[in-house]
Amino acid sequence: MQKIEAIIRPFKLDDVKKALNDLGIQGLTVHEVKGFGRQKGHTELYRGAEYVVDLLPKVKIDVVLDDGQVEAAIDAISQVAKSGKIGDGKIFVSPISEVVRIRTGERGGSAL
Amino acid sequence: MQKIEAIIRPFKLDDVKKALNDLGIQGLTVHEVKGFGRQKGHTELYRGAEYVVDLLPKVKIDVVLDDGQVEAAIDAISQVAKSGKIGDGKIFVSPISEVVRIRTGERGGSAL
Amino acid sequence: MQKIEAIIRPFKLDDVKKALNDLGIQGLTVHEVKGFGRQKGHTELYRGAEYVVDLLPKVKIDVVLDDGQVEAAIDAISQVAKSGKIGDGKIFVSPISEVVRIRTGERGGSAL
Amino acid sequence: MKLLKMSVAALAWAVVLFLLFIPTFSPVSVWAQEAETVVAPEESADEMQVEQPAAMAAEAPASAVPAAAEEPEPTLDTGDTAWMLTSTALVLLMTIPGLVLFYGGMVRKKNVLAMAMQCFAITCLVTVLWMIAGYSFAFSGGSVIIGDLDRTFLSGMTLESLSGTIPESVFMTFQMTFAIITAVLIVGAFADRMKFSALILFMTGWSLLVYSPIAHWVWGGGFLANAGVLDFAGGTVVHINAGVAGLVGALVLGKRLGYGSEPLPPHNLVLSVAGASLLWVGWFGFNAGSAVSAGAGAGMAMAVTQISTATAGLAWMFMEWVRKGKPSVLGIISGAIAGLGAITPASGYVDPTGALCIGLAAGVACYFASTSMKMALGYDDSLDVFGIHAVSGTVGVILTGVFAVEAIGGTPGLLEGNGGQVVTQLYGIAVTIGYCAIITFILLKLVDVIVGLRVDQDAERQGLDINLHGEVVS
Amino acid sequence: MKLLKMSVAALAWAVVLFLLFIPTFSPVSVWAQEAETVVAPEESADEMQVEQPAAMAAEAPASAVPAAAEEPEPTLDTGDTAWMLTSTALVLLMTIPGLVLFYGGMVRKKNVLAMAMQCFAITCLVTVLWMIAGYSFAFSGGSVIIGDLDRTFLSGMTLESLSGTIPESVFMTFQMTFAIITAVLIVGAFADRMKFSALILFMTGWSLLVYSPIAHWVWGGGFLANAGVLDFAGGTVVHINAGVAGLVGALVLGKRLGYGSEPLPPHNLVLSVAGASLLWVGWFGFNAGSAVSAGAGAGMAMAVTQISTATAGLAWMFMEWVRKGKPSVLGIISGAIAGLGAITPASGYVDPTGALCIGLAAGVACYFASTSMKMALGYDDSLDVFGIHAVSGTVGVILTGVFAVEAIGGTPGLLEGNGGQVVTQLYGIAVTIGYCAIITFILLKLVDVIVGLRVDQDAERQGLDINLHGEVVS
Amino acid sequence: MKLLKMSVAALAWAVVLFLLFIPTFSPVSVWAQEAETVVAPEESADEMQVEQPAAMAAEAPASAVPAAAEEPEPTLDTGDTAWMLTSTALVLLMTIPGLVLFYGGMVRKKNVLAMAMQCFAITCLVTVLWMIAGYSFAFSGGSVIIGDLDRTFLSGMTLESLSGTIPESVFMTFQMTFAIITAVLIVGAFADRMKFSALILFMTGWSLLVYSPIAHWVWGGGFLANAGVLDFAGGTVVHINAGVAGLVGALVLGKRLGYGSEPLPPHNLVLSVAGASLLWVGWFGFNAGSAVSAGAGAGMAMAVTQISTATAGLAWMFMEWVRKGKPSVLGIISGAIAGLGAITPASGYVDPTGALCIGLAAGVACYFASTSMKMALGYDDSLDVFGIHAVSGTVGVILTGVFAVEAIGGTPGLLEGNGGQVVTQLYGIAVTIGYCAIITFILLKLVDVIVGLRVDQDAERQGLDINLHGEVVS
Ligand SMILES: Nc1ncnc2c1ncn2[C@@H]1O[C@H](COP(=O)(O)OP(=O)(O)O)[C@@H](O)[C@H]1O
Ligand SMILES: Nc1ncnc2c1ncn2[C@@H]1O[C@H](COP(=O)(O)OP(=O)(O)O)[C@@H](O)[C@H]1O
Ligand SMILES: Nc1ncnc2c1ncn2[C@@H]1O[C@H](COP(=O)(O)OP(=O)(O)O)[C@@H](O)[C@H]1O
Repeated sequence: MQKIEAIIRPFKLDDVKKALNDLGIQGLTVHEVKGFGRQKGHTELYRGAEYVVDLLPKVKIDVVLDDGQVEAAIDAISQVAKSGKIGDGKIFVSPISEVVRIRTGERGGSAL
Repeated sequence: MQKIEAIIRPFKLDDVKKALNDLGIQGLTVHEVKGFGRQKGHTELYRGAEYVVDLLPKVKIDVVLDDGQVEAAIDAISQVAKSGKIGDGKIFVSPISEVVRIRTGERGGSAL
Repeated sequence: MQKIEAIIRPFKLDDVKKALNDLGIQGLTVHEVKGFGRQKGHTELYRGAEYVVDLLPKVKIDVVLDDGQVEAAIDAISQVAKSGKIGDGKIFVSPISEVVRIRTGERGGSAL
Repeated sequence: MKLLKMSVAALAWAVVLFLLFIPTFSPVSVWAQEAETVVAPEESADEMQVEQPAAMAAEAPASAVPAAAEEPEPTLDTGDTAWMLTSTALVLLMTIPGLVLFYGGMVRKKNVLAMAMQCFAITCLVTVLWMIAGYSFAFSGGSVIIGDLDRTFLSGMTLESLSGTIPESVFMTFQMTFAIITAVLIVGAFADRMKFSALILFMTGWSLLVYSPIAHWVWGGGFLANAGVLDFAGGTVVHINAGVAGLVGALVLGKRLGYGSEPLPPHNLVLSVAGASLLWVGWFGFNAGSAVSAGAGAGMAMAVTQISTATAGLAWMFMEWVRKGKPSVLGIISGAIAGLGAITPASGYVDPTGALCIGLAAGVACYFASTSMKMALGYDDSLDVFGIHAVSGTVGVILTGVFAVEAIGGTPGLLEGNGGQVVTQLYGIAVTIGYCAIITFILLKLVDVIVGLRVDQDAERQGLDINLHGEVVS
Repeated sequence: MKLLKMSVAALAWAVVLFLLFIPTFSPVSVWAQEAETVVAPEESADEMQVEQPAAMAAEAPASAVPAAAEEPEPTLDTGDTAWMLTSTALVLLMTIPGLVLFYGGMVRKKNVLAMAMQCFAITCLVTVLWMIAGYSFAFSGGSVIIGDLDRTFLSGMTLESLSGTIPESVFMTFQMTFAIITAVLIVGAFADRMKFSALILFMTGWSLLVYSPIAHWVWGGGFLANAGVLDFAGGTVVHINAGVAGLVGALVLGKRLGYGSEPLPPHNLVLSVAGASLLWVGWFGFNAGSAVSAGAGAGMAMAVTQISTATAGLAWMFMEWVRKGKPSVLGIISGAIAGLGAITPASGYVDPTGALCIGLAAGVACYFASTSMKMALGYDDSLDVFGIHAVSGTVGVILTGVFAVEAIGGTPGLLEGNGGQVVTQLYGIAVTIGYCAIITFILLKLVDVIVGLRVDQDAERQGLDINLHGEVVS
Repeated sequence: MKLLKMSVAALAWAVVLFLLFIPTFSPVSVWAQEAETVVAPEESADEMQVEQPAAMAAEAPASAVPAAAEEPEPTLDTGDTAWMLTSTALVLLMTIPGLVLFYGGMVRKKNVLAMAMQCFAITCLVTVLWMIAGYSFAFSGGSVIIGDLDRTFLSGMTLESLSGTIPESVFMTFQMTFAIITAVLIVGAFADRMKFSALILFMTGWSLLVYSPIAHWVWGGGFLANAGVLDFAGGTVVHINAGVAGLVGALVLGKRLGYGSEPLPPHNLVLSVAGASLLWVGWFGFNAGSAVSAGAGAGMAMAVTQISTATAGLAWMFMEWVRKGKPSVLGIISGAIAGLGAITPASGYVDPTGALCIGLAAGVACYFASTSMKMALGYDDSLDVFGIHAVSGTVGVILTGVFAVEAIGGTPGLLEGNGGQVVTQLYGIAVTIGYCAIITFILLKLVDVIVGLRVDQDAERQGLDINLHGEVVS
């Protein structure tokens, strides 16, 4: 099994969730994170003090899935999360050696 | 070494922490996340607008541990985090290739 | 490619970001987390009720980078994030099998 | 370039104001023709007595309060003045922090500072406009259409000027807080999408060209007062006016991005409950203060305000509970505001039982207007300014004509056999809606031409706080 | 099914109320027997003068304020009326948003909207109940046990009705805000676990059957007033009453899930500090307003209120600092509320030095009651309604008997040689505790039978906001 | 050990206070020598009439308000009393929750409870100090330098004591709220780094040794009043005083960790907007209440307050918009507070047009003082207490001398040909700055020796909330 971590723009979350659901992926976990990258930040100004804020709000989605689903998921995410402007985000894939469903104790693919 | 990521119900956090501590595991890191899965969401209603909220509050615990401790940890977590109802959560295991303790520069198992 | 997860003290974030930037690392993702470990917690007191709070605020930085940059990054982080007191944090390294830049669809090292 | 744009905007603003005002004072204009019919009693420039609101005038003879009836020259009463100073503070409290919190809690977190900014900046802006010209337009006598320029920059308002039994300075400031809150109420309707520069331009025109005239008509001795329209504290001037302007704004600006397709939930209803609470408390100054004295009229106005508000809150809560299965805190506070809006025009005319009925009607009517009706019609009145204020104002103005008690406000209503009052009330409503809608629309279109009304999509998505004001709530 | 359940509940509610009320008016009941001893002076249905609070009556002769002593007919005073209008607004401010914020900040985030809802809904509910019957039961004369039905629906309250030197409408609304806050105070004791439907049913009964009678006994010419119990602004009627009802509620509902085993920390004490601040400010209306006039009595009441509050705040802070090593903001605001509660009954009777002593005693006593004592006894009075309000009320009522100064309130206390006053005060306390505890217990058990008192475990764990009201703070 | 340290601190505190006070009352001291020049009119211990603020005294003869001119014995006026009771509540509202929220929103989240604690604890502390000695030092007559001990523990303040037309108890409490807010204003300057124990010690000394004397000089019949310095509601006593003390504190304590190198942004400006709003509303009590009557003087004071505030808010907003490209909500509220501070000394002396000018000047001056000037000089006045309060106070006191209108406050200003008034005003400013700076510095150094002023680096980094008070906002 593999874990996909997709860092995307916050307002794309609903679309990505729908796209994955359409592939039959039934679970995912969402983190609110801040991202630093090529995308330019903002300037905040408080009286005399000016700050450049280069950590921008992003959403990270973790999905664990069977190896066979990985490419389809990457495609789906890439498609709906893309705006074409800098800052659309990344997808990282890494191996998962075991999955357990706490409720039932099931392991492996059937635990997803 | 391995990393266990356990997604659990928020109110189970204290119990899981205790259970892992009892196994001699001395560190862990906690994320507040939102989970989407089989568990049914809630409906929020604001004047005319009705929203189904299917991203539910969960807690994700990261624990890195020696390979030998993995099974015990999975068992401990599964046991205390289980309520038997849909939404109890998952445990994911993945390989870790290096660990460093920042304070001392120690590496590997002794850094945990 | 590898993923470095560095758990550090929150007020070190700016320094670590700068140190990584100096190595030419152009992106990273930041999580606000709570850490449990050897570092002693605080006591909160609300009227009669006294609580020991042993989950302390930490920041987790995820950086995905080429294998060749890993050691330099570990060194850089270790150096600036270190205060010498218990609770400085950990660095975990794990393998990444694929990277995609959503904006362009690029894969692998050039997607970073 | 920004600077340039701003200068142009400022210039344009001045010009527009100027152009818009010419007809008002030009002798050949339609306005002036209507004004021929005016009788302007006791208008000596030096010792001018500012007109009391029509509502008060109507109430005075009937009320048991020792108000000047035969005495030609009322003197300052410290008790009345104490209450009016307090009332002024209470009405200001309704806007800041009342509306700041009420509206701020209902928007998304990324827009909360922009909302606070709009409320606070309009408070400052309308204060200055009122001092310069707004008060003079509304209350300086003039014709039945508009006041004159006698009180511009408050010239002639001395320590000796009285308005009834209170100093004119207090009356002026009290009325100023009404001008402020009416303008601020509007912004809820098109929250989360307007440019700040556009807002400032629009509100400048709106306050002078819509609020002041209507206030004059109803309270400044204008033609609606003469027609006998009963509006104690602002069902037409404040609530219908703000609600209609809000609706026009929501229609002209269009819907928020994502409206209808994604959740746009309130980010912190604790703020909204606190805000609604301050609105409620401050409304005692609004309604009981509109008696312009600390007597039995003020007392009864406070009592009926409390009763209508509570009843409307419960009415909305139970409607929601029965129809949707859960009573919500957003629901009960919405109902309470509806009850406050509805009792506003009635508060000097009805008794407690009338207030109970008015509250009930307002709670139910505004519930449907802000839920089913809004959904059916499809406009995005973001914080239900129309659904709550215009609807409750309308319900209140009509029911004032129904429940008015002669022994309380001097005028009987339908239930006491004076069915004609309801017709008079409907006339007042129609005039207010018509005038407000047309001028609001024109103003918005003008501002759109000058600076553009709406922020771009990226800014709307990222939030107005960071984009327009360079600040965020962490 | 929900609808069905709700209808049944509504029906049951009506029936219960009806049944409970029969004895009150039935001539064969015990109530009526006691009522034989009543003397009800000047009780002509038409021109009824509502009784002033006993406290006021007691104060009047001694005070230097030009209060009607010989004059048979007091006339309206605009200064007094101005202050009472203001005081009414201030006392309402204590509940909304005062208690909303004070309590809301102390619960966990998942329950904050439910807490706000409880406060706001009870405010609406008690307003309507007070208008319908509560005011009449408390203040319409009747017997020494309970008022009669003369003022139900406020019938007979006209523009001419006076209560002393202020309009009756103002007195009625002022007293209404006391009825509101007393009921709302209670909910802190069993926060985070009660069904909203159960709360509404319970509060309906409690306000009419517990609050109104006790208010009548102490302020409406009832038997505690006749016995000479001194309670200026509500040590018994408000604080002991709410605190005891809260404790009974906490015991009947049982502890919160996790109480004692997991942390249940306040989620946002900034809200609580803001709420406590508004309570403090509003309390000027509560205590100085209880003089029902804008004179020296009100001034002294305000001064002693300020002193007692500050002293109690510091006392709690230093206790905590010495015993636990850190002074906390929750501690100092808790102390301030304790000081406010304790000075409440005393505020028309004591001088500044007395206030200093009362504040000190209240701060220390409530500190121990809300920490060591609560821990030792093991009940879960979630927000320390008993530990702060009942305890400070008791301390205050007793010490009123100790520190009363004849030159201020007309009655000497223990220190001026009138030891018997302390006994009278203890009598007042005992009656209040006993009656309140018994009826509260019965009402809760009844409501438990009708709709059940407590939410289920899942709902409690997930939070009341989403489960009962379908809303969350994001 | 902590206990030991605390006891030592307490002892030291007592000793320091004692030592500091000896000179004040010792006949050989410099103080007393200056005091030789005193004339203390009508000072009979029994029937003492507390001095009205010089401002009021100056205003009385010129004003049209029926204030006692020939009448030797003013009697209690219920209207005036009603307004002053209300004003007292309003000024307390400015501090709690006004400043709690205003300051609390501007600090980082980890320090918000510590900020709230400081505001609330000082409120309690100054209340008790004022009752014990502060009021007596400021207002009990005495010399032109300092009052005497006649009113310590408020002894002799009975129900009969009047201060003009209001009870002395009301005057005392009203002035208490000024003493409170002045002390609390200071803490913004050295937010996020002071030990709480140090703060308590410092504020005890500061309130008695700096605030009370200066209040006496300007309002208690002291030498600045005699010199003819015009300060209606506290430009010197409150704003310059607090601002200078803040700056000295910021310099003595040093910069916050990370100042200049890392972002230290406000964590929640919604709180700050709410706080600024409450400050604005409460300021009506501050300024219009300083008329100590409910007449035309109060009315005009309220009107000019509103106008100056709004103008200054807009001025700051437009400055920022033009210079930085974005108008911020922090900017407009900062400007509004600047406008409030500047109109404070002027509010009984100027007309609306004067207020417009004063507001404009204050908005622009404070904008530069809090941005460019602060950056250039490099001190860390965290929440701009100096940049806003001292600067606006100075602007206001000077411009009072420029815009004073004889027909309003009885004294003409520069524009009416009385150029000398500006010099008198500068004298008042210089004395206030000099005295305040020196004594504040000495007090801070003393406290530093006793308990240390600053928390350690770890505590500052982790946050004061958890470290000093054992609490956090979750
Ligand atoms: N090397 C990396 N490791 C981890 N996260 C990264 C890395 N590079 C980028 N990111 C994440 O991806 C987000 C988008 O990256 P950015 O460089 O701004 O745009 P783009 O992906 O369009 O080139 C960043 O905000 C950050 O959260
Ligand atoms: N494929 C997945 N990848 C990542 N997280 C998942 C996945 N499936 C489920 N989860 C997480 O586990 C939680 C519980 O899953 P759910 O399907 O609701 O219940 P259960 O595990 O009892 O079947 C989800 O809320 C989500 O956070
Ligand atoms: N085994 C572990 N797995 C995951 N995170 C850990 C582990 N051990 C420690 N941590 C994280 O590292 C932080 C620092 O660890 P701690 O034991 O307090 O100090 P130190 O690293 O200096 O020995 C913890 O707060 C926790 O977030």
